[in-house]
Amino acid sequence: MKILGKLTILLCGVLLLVFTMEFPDWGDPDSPASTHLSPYFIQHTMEDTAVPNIVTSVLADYRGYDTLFETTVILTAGLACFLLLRIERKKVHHRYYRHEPTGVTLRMEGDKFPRNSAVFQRMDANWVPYDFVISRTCRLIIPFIQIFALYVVAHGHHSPGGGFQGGVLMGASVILFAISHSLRAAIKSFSEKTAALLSVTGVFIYAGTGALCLIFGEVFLNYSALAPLFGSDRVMARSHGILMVEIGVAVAVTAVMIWIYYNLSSAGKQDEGL
Amino acid sequence: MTRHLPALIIVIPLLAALFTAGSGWINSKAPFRIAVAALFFSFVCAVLMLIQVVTTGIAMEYRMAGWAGPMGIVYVIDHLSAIVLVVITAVSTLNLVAQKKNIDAEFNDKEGAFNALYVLFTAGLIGMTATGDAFNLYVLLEIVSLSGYALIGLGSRRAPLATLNYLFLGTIGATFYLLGVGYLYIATGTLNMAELATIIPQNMESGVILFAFIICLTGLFVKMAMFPVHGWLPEAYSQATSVSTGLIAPLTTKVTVYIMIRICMTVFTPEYTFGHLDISGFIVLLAIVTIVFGSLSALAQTNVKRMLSYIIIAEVGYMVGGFFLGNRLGISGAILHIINDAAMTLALFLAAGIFIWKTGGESRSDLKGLFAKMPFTMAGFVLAGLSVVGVPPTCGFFSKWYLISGGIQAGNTLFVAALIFSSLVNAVLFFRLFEIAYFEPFADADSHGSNHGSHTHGGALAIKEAPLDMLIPFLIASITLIVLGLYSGTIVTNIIQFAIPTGVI
Amino acid sequence: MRDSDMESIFALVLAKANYVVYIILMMVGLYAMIVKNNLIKKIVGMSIFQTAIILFYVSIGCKRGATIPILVHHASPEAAAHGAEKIAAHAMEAVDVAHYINPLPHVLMLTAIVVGVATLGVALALAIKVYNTYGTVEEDEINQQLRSG
Amino acid sequence: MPMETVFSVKPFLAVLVSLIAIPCIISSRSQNIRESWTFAAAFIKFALVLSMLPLVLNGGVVEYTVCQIFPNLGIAFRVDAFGMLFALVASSLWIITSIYSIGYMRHLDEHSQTRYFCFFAVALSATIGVAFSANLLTMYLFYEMLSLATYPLVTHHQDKEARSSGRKYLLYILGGSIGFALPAMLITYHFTGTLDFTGHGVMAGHVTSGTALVLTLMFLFGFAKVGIMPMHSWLPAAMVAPTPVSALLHAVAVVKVGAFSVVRVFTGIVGIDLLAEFNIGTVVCVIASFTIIVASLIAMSQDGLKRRLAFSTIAQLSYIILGVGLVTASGMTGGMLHIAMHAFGKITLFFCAGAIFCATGIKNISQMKGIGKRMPITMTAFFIGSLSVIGLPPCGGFISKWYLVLGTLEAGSIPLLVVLLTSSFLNAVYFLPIVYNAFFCSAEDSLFEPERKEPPLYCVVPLVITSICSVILFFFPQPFLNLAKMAATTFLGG
Amino acid sequence: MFWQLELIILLLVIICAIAAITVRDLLSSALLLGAYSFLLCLIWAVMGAVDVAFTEATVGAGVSTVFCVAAVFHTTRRTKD
Repeated sequence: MKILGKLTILLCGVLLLVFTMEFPDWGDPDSPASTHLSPYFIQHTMEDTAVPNIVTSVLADYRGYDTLFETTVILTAGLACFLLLRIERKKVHHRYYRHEPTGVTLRMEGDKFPRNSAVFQRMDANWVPYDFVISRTCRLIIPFIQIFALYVVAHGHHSPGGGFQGGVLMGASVILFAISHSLRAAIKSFSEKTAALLSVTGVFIYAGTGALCLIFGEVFLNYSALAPLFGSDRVMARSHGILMVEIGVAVAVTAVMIWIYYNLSSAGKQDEGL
Repeated sequence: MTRHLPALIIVIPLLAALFTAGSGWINSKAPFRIAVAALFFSFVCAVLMLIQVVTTGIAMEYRMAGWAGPMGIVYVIDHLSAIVLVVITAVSTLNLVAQKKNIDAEFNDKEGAFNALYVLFTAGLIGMTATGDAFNLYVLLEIVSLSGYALIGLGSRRAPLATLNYLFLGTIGATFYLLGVGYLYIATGTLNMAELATIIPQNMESGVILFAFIICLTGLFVKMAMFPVHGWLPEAYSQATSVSTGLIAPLTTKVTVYIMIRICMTVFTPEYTFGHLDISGFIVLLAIVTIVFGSLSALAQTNVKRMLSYIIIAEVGYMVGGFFLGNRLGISGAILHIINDAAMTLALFLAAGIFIWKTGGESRSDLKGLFAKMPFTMAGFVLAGLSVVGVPPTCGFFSKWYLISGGIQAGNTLFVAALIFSSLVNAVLFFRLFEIAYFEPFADADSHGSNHGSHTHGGALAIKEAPLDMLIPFLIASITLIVLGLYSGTIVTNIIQFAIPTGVI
Repeated sequence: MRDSDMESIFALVLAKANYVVYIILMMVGLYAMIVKNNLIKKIVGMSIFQTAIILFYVSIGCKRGATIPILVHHASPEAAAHGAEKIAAHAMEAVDVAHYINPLPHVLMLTAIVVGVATLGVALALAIKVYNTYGTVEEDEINQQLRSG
Repeated sequence: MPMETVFSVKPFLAVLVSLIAIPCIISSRSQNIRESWTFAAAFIKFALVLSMLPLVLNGGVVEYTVCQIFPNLGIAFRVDAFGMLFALVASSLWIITSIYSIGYMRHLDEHSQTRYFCFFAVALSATIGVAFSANLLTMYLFYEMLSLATYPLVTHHQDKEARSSGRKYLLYILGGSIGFALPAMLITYHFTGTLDFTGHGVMAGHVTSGTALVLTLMFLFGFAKVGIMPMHSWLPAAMVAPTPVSALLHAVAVVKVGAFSVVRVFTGIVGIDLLAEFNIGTVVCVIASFTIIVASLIAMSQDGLKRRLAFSTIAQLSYIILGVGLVTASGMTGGMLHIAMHAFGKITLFFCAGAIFCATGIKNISQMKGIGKRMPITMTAFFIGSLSVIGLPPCGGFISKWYLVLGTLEAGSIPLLVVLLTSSFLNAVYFLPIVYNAFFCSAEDSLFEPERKEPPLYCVVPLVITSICSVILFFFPQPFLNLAKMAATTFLGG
Repeated sequence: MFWQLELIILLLVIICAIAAITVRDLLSSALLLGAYSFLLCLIWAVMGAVDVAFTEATVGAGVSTVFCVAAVFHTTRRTKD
């Protein structure tokens, strides 16, 4: 088996190499790839969509349909992880509680300990003391990360970035919080249900925008139909529409990233995490 | 309104999936209903589009986001995709309705997520079938794969491992396809299928295009479990829950075959596939090996679901081989068999679902005495089995007819022999099951009286049929087999003939 | 002068370098997926495999002597205030295609990256399930357990 | 002759009627209602068939197309002389068998009689379908339908023996039809582009002699119901079925369907002149006569009555094939006529066997000494039946065999004549002793006390009827004779 | 025009990839995967695919690494190959 696999791989590699030799040179300006279709995008993005960042305009408008399903892929992954991993927490055997003033750790059977006690703090089974520096630093930088994420989402028209990057950043900030403090703390502030509903909402914003265009009598996802809604001309309407879907993508990606992290890091129990 | 059908058929399920996933957190009844409604809606859309395409005779084109041709993404509904769309939507609706009890039993607190994934899977298949853009196809393929992994992974104890292997191979397949698209893009600079079809014939000699063809095909073969890379299929299908198998087994391989046909005929034109390249012979040989292998290993199984899975592999061999015979008869046979095989497989796996739900076991011996126990179910099962064997007037016979006569016309006696052989093997397989169900008495006590006498004395009492909401869809599915068989002539002359480019003789 | 022969060396070295590298990476990933015994390793290999394709696509998009695909436009506030026509008009006058890299592959690859992470998540979830079932992620050990019963 | 063609739905109805009866049979509450449905269906079917008889006798043809499936090939019906001959036999005998099976099943209190009657009806409509089919596809369809419908009947007892013989049955029948007949059919379609049964074949001019021979043999062995050796051994095995089943299906419907199909294919697809010019007929004759002799010899060694009858059936079927293989007018007339004559004779014998089993539970010949005194009527009928099968006057069998002999003389092949006579002699050898022992054995070695005790009336009446029929057929062989002659002239190209 | 840098990064990428699938500790394998993604993101930045680079930096180097670590945390670090 191993030998067979290695042979197959060698064969594949050689084949690929052979056919690579026929390629146009690297970065050749007049290879069909750069001459056939892309010039249209480069030249017409401004007059079509008024978005200088060509990638954004192509992503969210020319091939916006792709992106809709790209977002759906993310949602699918979130649902899949939930469906595969999530298990309702069965009856717990024992829990650890730490007496803050003394630092003594108690082992309690079952769930009967007072949930919110001032002096006792619940500990994970495999607990490492939360480092003061780390948690405080994260508390400090997380807001900045989130602001930056919002900027990336909002400014995707003119600079690199957009819904995905912003969404992932936003999600990463929450994940960072969950790592630096504890999963339970994160879940308390951003519950799983929120994540699930938000992820659905995000995709819905995108698909809904498209469906709105249908209602306005244009084809699916043709944002210029929304011109009366935005009170602008059809070109700017496209630009605004792009912004809307980028927001939708951002919401969806944020929520799904967090959701997947919750399920992965707690193996679906959502009780004690990384 | 009709102008927007190509968008609605996929947008409605998508939105429905969102609502399903959301409503799962509020109400446990809602998801199922939303899902069924949405799937049925898209079924109606599909039928309407089929009618329109057949009546007008021209393909419907829908420009997503209002961008034409190569710039944007275009959906094209021609005869071929229209009929396949009808099959997809019909199968998934029927299966969902039929398996409600299984869903309630197996996904008690996750209806939302499950139904959402179910609908997303269907939506992905619809998109794959309808799209006219090579890359968009990849994205939808990934949606189908991911939701498929989730649906399969929740099966028996061994399901996760099987699914993981499926995931690895599926990813390899999809990525190969993506790579092929990339090579095509290098050579032509476009992703739009129609435009590719115009550019490729101009430079047939290009090695890049040749390699793109090879690697696309390889990826698709992995996805459809052709012989050397079939390993994932039986394990995954037999470990999954009945409802998932009932959706995935009839559709995945068939739609992948459809994609192959689409790629070979619409993107790489027939002149290129059959004329310029001479790899058809090799692929037919591969298909023959697949058929023989699938049939033989099906013979070795005692678990019913595994047996059916191996039969699916053999059927894939039928379709691929028939297509690469390269003549009109063979291709019509392949396309017709996509439809028929989807129907057959659906019926078989619905039956399996009923048996499992009823007896709790999946092995052959669990069928004991079922003829007396549930005569109607068994009647449907017999129909499905005969259709796989290829007994007239069930639909299996007629697609096999086309395939065999295609083989004769191509003078490929080996392929014909393989088809006959596998029909005989299928006959053995199914009559072995029927014998067990017919001769051996039912396990528990009260069944003894069950096959005694007419309805007058006690016969009716001992009969314990499946619940109606399982039985009726199943019977519909198995009646469809005969209807398809009797109308296969109409299907071929009115739909499939137009699906094959005139270049093919 | 120096610039030009820099160009030539550049062309010489990098004419195919990216393609070769992507093939190597792809094979590394494929090797891990086929030959490796540990499921997590296979998943890592899968990730590498997918990113290799992305490298390939991005290399397609490259264009010598071109800059990032964001139009330089001096859309001064009042221009923006005057709305799209102004901007569009400005864009109309001179957008030299040779100045900008082909954006299409980038768009496609954004999708591919997202697909990659989605697949990764699902694969890891499955791996965790496998571990919960068998207590190991080594394939041979799992097969041993399956054979033993 | 002037061929007037009438387009009418009658043939289709004749096929459907017993299928329509099935839901009624299933849903009927009591046994009597159920069996009255059966009768109703039987009579309607017979009436429909009969209503087409005059037209056909005047050389007319009834046609009906259900649906077109392939280019110039679909599911279509066409009633001509030959089909009418067969349909007449089958539908008339169904009525009688229904009476008989009611008596038999009720008397032995068999289980799941509803299932029995349902599949009985299915088998019948399949038989009529084969008789009326206008092309090979339709015939194949109904042929398969018949094979599958008879499976539950053959394995009615659902015990181990039934299971193994059912397996054998399917192996031969399905294996033959899928393995040989289907490819042969497709190859023919590929070469000729049509599968309609024409007067004198479609192959002529399309295929070489070698192909023609191969295809002919594939058809001959593919339609394994005809029981040509070596594809014969399912028939004795299938004798585990309840006697009415053996009677109707294995003396009349199934095996005769096999013979009918083969004759149809030889005449309608291969074509008589092709048979003649490539000497395919001779090959067929050789195979057939081999079967005749060997089967007769085996039959002599059988002790179980039904098994002996089965082997004699195998031999008799080959007469029909032989008759066609002779490719002479009287030969074919005799062959086709034999379908009818042998049907009446053989069904009488089976009825008797069943009646004996019903009344006494005896299956073996060795235990039947002196049974004639016990049940004279039955054994008289048995005597008549055996006379008919042997081919002695005053029984119908004589006529068909007479024409066969004439055919051999026309063909001028003495060996075949010898074969026929030998086999008739062998028939006599293995039938008459039974009758002799039944009646004329001395009182001491009789196994039965002398008082008369006939089987139940339901069983006796049918066998009396059939035996009388086979006597009548000797004196008034029309309409069968005319039909056979017309068919023969059509096939020989007028 | 710093193609030398690009070459060096390409080499590093290959090294990282091979290391990621050969190390005997899954945690470090996960982290090496992160490093690999980050180096690739550098290459793409150099090639001018800024959006792709940005996405890879956040998704590939960021989140996927966290996922891998989480998975390793819940399965096991040891491996035989």
